[in-house]
Amino acid sequence: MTANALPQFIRKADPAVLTAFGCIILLLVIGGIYSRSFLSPEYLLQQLKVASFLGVIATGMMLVVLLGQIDLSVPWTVTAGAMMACAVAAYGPVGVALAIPFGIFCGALIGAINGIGVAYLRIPSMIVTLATNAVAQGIMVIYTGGFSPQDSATDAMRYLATGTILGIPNAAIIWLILGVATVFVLGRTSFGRSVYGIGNRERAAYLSGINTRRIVMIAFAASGALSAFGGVLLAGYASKAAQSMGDAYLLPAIAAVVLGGTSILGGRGSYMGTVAGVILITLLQSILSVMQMPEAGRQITYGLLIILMLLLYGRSPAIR
Amino acid sequence: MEGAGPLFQMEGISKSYGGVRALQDASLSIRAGTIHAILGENGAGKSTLIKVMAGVVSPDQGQMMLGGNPVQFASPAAAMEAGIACVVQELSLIPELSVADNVVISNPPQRFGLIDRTAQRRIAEQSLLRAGAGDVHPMALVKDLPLSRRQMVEIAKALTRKPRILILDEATSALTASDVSKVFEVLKRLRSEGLALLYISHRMNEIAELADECTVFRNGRNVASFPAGTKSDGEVVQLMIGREYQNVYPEKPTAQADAKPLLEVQNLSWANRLHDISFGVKPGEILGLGGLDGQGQRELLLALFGVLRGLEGEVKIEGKATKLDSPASARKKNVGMALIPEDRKTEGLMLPMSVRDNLSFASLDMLTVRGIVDKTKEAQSIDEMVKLLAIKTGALDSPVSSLSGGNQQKVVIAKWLMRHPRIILLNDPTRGIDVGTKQEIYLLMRRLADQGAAIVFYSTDYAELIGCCDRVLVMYNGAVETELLGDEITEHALISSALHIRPKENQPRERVSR
Amino acid sequence: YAEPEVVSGPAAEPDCFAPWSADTKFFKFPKKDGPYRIALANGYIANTWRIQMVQTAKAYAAQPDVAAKLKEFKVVSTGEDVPAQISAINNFIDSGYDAIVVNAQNPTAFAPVIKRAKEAGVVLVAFDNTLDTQDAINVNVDQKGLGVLWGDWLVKHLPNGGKVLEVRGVAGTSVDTDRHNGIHETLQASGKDFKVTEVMGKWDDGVAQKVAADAIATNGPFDGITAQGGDTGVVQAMIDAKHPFVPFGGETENGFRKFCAKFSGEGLKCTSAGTGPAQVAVAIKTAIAALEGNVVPQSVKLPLAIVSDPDFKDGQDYFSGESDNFFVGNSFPTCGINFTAQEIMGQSKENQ
Amino acid sequence: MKDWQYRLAEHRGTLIALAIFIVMFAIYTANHPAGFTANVVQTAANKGALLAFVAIAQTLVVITAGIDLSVGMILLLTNCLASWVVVGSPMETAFGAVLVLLAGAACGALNGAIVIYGRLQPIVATIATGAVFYGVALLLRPFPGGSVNEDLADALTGKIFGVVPASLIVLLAVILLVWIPFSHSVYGRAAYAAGSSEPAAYISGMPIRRGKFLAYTLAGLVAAIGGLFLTFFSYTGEAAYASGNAYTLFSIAAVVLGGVSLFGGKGSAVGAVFGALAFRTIGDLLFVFDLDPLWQPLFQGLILLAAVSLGAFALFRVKNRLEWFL
Ligand SMILES: Nc1ncnc2c1ncn2[C@@H]1O[C@H](COP(=O)(O)OP(=O)(O)OP(=O)(O)O)[C@@H](O)[C@H]1O
Ligand SMILES: Nc1ncnc2c1ncn2[C@@H]1O[C@H](COP(=O)(O)OP(=O)(O)OP(=O)(O)O)[C@@H](O)[C@H]1O
Ligand SMILES: [Mg+2]
Ligand SMILES: [Mg+2]
Repeated sequence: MTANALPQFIRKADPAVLTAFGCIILLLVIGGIYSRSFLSPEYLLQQLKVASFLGVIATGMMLVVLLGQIDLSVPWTVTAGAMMACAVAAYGPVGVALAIPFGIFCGALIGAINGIGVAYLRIPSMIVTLATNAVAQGIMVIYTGGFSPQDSATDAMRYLATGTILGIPNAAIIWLILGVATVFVLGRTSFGRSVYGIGNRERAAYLSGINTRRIVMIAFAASGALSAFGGVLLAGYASKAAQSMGDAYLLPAIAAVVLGGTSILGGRGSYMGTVAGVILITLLQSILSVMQMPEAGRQITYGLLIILMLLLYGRSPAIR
Repeated sequence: MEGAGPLFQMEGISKSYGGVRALQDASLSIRAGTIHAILGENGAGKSTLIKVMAGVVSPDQGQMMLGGNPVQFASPAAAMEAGIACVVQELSLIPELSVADNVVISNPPQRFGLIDRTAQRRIAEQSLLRAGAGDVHPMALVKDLPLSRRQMVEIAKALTRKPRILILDEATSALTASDVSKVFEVLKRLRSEGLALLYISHRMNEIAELADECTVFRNGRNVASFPAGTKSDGEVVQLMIGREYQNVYPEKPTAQADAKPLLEVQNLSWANRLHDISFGVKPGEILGLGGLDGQGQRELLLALFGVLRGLEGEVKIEGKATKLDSPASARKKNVGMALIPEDRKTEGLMLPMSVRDNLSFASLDMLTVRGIVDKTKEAQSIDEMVKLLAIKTGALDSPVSSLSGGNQQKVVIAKWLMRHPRIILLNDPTRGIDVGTKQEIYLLMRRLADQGAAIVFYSTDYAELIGCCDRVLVMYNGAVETELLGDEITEHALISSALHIRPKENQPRERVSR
Repeated sequence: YAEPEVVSGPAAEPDCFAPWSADTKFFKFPKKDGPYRIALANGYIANTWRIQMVQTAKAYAAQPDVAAKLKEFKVVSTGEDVPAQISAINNFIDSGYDAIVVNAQNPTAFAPVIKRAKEAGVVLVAFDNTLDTQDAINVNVDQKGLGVLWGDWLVKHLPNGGKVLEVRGVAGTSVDTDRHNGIHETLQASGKDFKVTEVMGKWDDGVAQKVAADAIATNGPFDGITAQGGDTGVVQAMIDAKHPFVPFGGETENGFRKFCAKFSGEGLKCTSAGTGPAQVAVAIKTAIAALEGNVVPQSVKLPLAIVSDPDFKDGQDYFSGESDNFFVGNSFPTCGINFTAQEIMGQSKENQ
Repeated sequence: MKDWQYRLAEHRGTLIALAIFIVMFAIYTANHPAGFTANVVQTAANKGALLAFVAIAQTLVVITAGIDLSVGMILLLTNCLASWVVVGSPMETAFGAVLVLLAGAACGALNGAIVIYGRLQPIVATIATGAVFYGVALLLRPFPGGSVNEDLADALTGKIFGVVPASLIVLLAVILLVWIPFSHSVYGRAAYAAGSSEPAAYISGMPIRRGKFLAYTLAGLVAAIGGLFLTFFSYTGEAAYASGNAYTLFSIAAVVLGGVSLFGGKGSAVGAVFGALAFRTIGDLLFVFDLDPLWQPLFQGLILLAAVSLGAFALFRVKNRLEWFL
C-alpha cells in the first residue's frame, strides 16, 4: 500500500515542486562541502525556524498571487503587526493576552484596505498596496515618534517564535499547522476553489455567481493578517518590535512563492511549492551570508541562482 | 481559371496534444479559384488542420506542398509570407489597438521607418469596405466593438494581406444573416479573382450556398471529399457523425398549460440600450429572442442575471418583485436562474482549470458543507452531468482548454444544469457547434422545459428559433419590436421584424461603436 | 552676502566646537541679525534613530533660549532619494533660509548644492552622514575612531587573539566602510592572530540577529564580537544559540546596554559607544553660532558617548524600564546639551 | 463618434495626468515662499526629470504587459559606472557617456532576453536581475565617490537662457528621439500588441519577440540616461540599495498616475512623464505646507492613495458590471 502510495505521490506532484526540492538538496550538498556545519542539526533547525517567519508571510503572499494580484504592503504590514502587538501588551494583563490577536487584527485591517482598493475600487493591486504601505509607514512613524510605546515582545510571542517542543522550533510547528490549514482551504473549500477560479478568469467566476469581490477582499485581508502574524513572530524572535523590521521580507516572499511554481499571473500553484520556495530562499540567503562572500558577489550570486533555478522549471509554456 | 493542379496540398499530417490525437494522417488538396468547405463535428480536427496550414501549430508528421513545392512554416509570419491568410476561430485581433492598426497589422505602411498613419487609415478604410464593414470606424478600439463587428474586422484584416489562400474558420459563426450575406458576396468575388478559399462552418445552408468542394473530417481524418451538391444534407451529416441523421428539432408540445409566469419583466429599461421591455415566461416554455445581433438581446439577458446597474422597471419571480443585483443573487435557490454566457472562453470557463473544477464551479455552494467541499457529492454530480450531456473528454482532470469547442460549450451548460435551475437564460449557446451537438442541446432544452423550467433563448440562427421556440420576441434597438407566437414564427416574419421593415422609413445605419 | 572668512582658531565655544584635527580650518561668517530661519533637511525618516533625531531637533529648537533666536525652524524628510534631498536644500536656499542643517543621504553627492549655498550666503551644516567638502560645516562623529575603539576593546580582552564575529552595517555606505576599516586595521595592527567572520547586519536588529545566528551555527563559537548596529539582535542570537557570552564592542542601543549590564557577570564585557541622535542639536547650535558671526571650525569633532564594562548604570547609561530601540547617549555636556532619553522618547503614554 | 473624440479617448490617460500635475504644481508654486521663479522650476524640473526617465523606461516594459523591477538598479549601476567614466576631456566624457548608455541598454537587453527567450515572468526575472545589477553597482562603487565632468553636469542640470531648465529639454529630446520613433514603429506596435494580447499578436505574425526585446533594451537605455542624470545631479556614484528600490517603486506609481495600464497594451510614455512629475510634486507639497515632520510620511502616503484612487471614480459610471473585469 505504502509502496504504491509513494510513486503515486511523486507522479502527481508538480515537476516545479520536485525540482525546487531538488535544488534545496543541492544547496545543502554544496554548503556541506564548504563546511560540515551546514549539515548540523542545529544549523538546519535554526534555518527551519527562520524560514518559518518567511513561510508565514509567503503564505499570505501566495493567496494574493493565486488571485493574479500582488501585495507590496508586506514590509510595513509586518512592522505594524509587530509594533501594535508589542504596544498593546503595555495595557496590563488584558493587553498581554490580546497582544498577538491585536497585532494580527491590525494587519488584517491594512489588508482589508488593500482588498477594498483592489476588489471594490478596482485599482491595480501593485499600486494600492504600494500606497497602503506608505500610509502604514506614515502611521508607524507618527506612532513611535509621538511617545515611546512599549516595544518589547510578550512572553507568549517569545515562546511562539523561539521556544521548542521536543527539539522542534515552535515557529516551524506554527508554520506546519498554517500550511496544513492552507492546503485544506485551497483544495477543499469553496473559498479555495474560488481563489483559483478568480485567478484564472475573474469574469467567468463572477458570472458563475461567485461573489468575487468578497473573495478578493478576504484574500487580501488574510494576506495582511498573515504578514502581521509574521511580524508578531519576528518580534518574538528579536524579543522586540522595531521600525522597518519588515523591509527584508517583501522581495523574498514574492521570490519564494514564484520559485515554488506558483504562476505570478494567478490561478496556478501549490502550497508545497511555496514551502520549497521559502526553504530555498532562506537557505540561499544564509549560505551566501555565511560563506563570507562580499555583499556584491552575494547579490550577484543570489540573482543568478534564482534565474537559473527558474530557467530549470519556472518557464511559461511556449506558444507553439 | 480552374483545371490546373492543386494550389496547396497536405499529406499524412498528424498532430497530437499529449494523449489527444487531433489529426491523424490527414490530407487535403485545394485548388485556386474554388471555395473548399471543410465539415466535421466538434473536435474532428478542423481547426487544428488549418492551424498547421497557417503556421500556428507545427505538425508532428506530414508534408505540405504549395504550388508544387514542399513548404514548412516556422511561424504564422512565414505562412503569411507564402500567401496564406487565416481568419481563425479564436479571434486574432489586438483588443487595445484601433481597428485600422489591426487591419494593417502584418504589413503596415511605413515612411522613414515609422508607420504612416494616414496611409494606414486609407488602407484600412478600403479593406473594411471590401469586407462589407464600412460602418466600422477605423479609429475605434477593437475591444469596444461587438463580436460581430470584430469578425468583420478580422476578415478585413485577412484581405489586406492580399492572400493566395484565404482560410475562414467559423468566421461567420458570430455574424447575423445580413452580415453573412455581405461576407458571401466578398468571398464569391475573391473566388472569381482566383483565390483559393477554405471555409469551415457548421451551418449547412452556408456551405450549400458557397462551396465548390467539400471535405468531411471525422476523428482527425478526412473521411470523404466530394464536389458540393452531390450529397444530400442527410448523407453529409451521416459522414460527419458516423450515424443516421434524424430530424434536428424536437417536437414542440401542442398547447401550453395555463400556468403563471415564472419570470416576469415589467417596463425594463437600462442606460439608453434597453427600452421599456415587458414580458413573462411560464414554466415549460421556451421563449426565443430574435432580431439582428446587437439589438439589446445580450443586455437583456445580462440585466435579468443581475449584471447591469441602474435598471429601471421590475423583475418578478413567481409574481414576487425580486431585486437581482449580481449573478450570485440570481442563482440563489428562491430565484434559481442560470445564464449560459456569450463567450465561453472568457465568460463561461476557466480554461486552464480542469474539466472537473469547471463543472462544479457554479455549484460550490450546493456541494459544500460549511464551506468545505463534499468530494463524494461533487464527484457524483460531475459524473451525472458528464453522462447527461455526453461530454467527450480524455480525463476529467485535464484542462478544459483541451476540449473541442462543442465539448467546451457542453461543459458550460453542464456546470449550470448541475444547479437544476428553474429559469435558464441561453445566450447563443450553439455558436460554433456541430449539428450533432446542436441537436443534443435542442433536445436538452425541450426536456428541461418539460420538467418545468422557463427558458429564454437568444440565437443568431433563425432556423433554431423557428425549430425550438414556443414564442419569440424580436428585438430592435433595445425594445421589443414584435412578439411571434407558435405558427407565426417563420423566417419571413423573423427577418422582416428584425429589419424593422415598415413601409416608408428606411433607417440609415449608424457607425457601430460602443 | 560674502563667503565666510577663513580665520584662525580657537572657536567661540572651544569645548563644544572642537576642531576635527590640528589642521582644521575655522570659519567666520558675516554676522547676521536674528531671529533666524533655519531648516533641517533630513533624508530617510522611518527608523528609530531618525525619528529620535527629528524629535530632538524639535525639542532643541523649542528650548526658550534657542527659540528666542529662531524665527522659523522647518523640518523636511525626503526619503532615501538623494536628488530629492538635494532639491529640498535648493528649495530652502531659494526660499531664503539663513541656515540649513542636513543629514546627508550620500556624503559625496552634494557638491552642486554646496556651491549654490555658498553663492547664496547660506550656512550649511552637515551632521551624522557628513559631506566630503571643505566648504560646508561638518559636525562629525569619528566613525573610524569608533571602529578603532571596538577593535581595541577586543584586542584588550583577547590577548591571544581568536575568532571574532563582525556584524557590519549597510554595504556601500561610508559609515560602514569607515567603521569596518577601523576595526580591521586595529585587529591587524595588534599582531595577534584574529580570525574574523564578517556578516552584513544592515544596522537592523532583525537582520543582525539572523545573520549572527547563522554565523554562530556554522562558524561559531566566537571569542569576541563586534557589531555596528542591531547589537541587541546579536546578543539575542547568542542567547538563543546558548553561545557563551564573550567580549563585545557595540553601539549605544538601550537594549544592548541592558543586556551588557545584565550579563556582565557571565562574560558579556561590553564597550558601548556611538553617535547619539542628539548630535543634531550640536549641528543646530553650530549653525546659530555661525550666523551670529562667531568663529566655528569647518569640521567639528563630536565627543563619543562611551560607556564600558563595568560602568553601566541604570537610569544614566541605560534605562531598564524603557524601550530597547532608542539610542542612549544624548548629552553633549560640553555644548550645554543635556537631553535625557526620556525627554525625547520617554514621554510614555501615562504622561501623554 | 467623431475623429476628435477617438483621439481624445486615445490620449485620455495622458491628459488626466497632465491635469493632475498642473493642479498640484499650481498649488505648490502658489504656496512656495519664492513663488513661481526660474529657480523653483529648475529645482522641480531636475528632480522630476530624473524620475521621468525611469518612468519612461518602466512604461516601455509595462506596455508589453511586463514589469521591470530592476529599473532602479539599472539606474544605480549606470550611475556608478558614470562616476568612473564620464569625466575628463570632452572626447573622453562623450565616450564615457556612450559607454554608460550601452551598459544600460545591455542590462535592458539581458532582462529582455531572459523574459522573452527564457520565458520567465518579468516580475521575478527582474527581481533577480535587479540583485545582479545591484551587485555589479556595488563592485563599481563599494562606497560613494567618483566624479563627473562638472561642466557638462552643470550645463545639463542648469537653465538655458536663464529660464528653461535644461533637464526638461533633455527629457523632451528623449521623448522625441526614443519614445516617438519606437511607439510609431512596427516594433513598437508589436510591443503594444504583445501587451494587449500575445497569442493574437503571435497569430497575426507580428514580430513580437523583437518588439518586446527592443522595448526592454530601450528601457535599459532610458534608465541609463536617468543614471547619467543622477550622476550629473550629484557629481558622484553611489550603490544605495534603498534608493534603487525606491526608484523602482516610484516608477510604477508614476506610470499608473500617467494612465499606463499595468495590464499592458495601453498608455504612453508622455503620460508617464506627467505622472512622474505629479508624483514628485507630492513630495514638494511637504515643503510648502507646514506639517509636523513626523506627519509628513503619512501625508505623502495619503496623497498617493488618493491620487491612485482617482481612477476609481470612473467605476461609479460603469453600468455593466462585467466591465469591472476588463
Ligand atoms: N491546445 C490543445 N491542447 C490539447 N488538445 C487540443 C488542443 N487543441 C485542440 N485539441 C484537441 O484536438 C482535437 C481537435 O480539435 P479542433 O479544435 O481541431 O477541433 P475542431 O474540428 O475545430 O472542432 P470545433 O468544431 O469544435 O471547433 C480535439 O479533441 C481537441 O480537444
Ligand atoms: N511568444 C512566443 N512564444 C514562443 N515562440 C514564439 C513566440 N513568438 C514568436 N515565437 C517563435 O519565434 C520565432 C520568430 O517569431 P517572430 O517573427 O515573432 O519574432 P521576430 O522578432 O520577428 O524574430 P526573432 O526574434 O527570431 O529575430 C518563430 O519561430 C516563432 O515560432
Ligand atoms: Mg475548430
Ligand atoms: Mg468550434
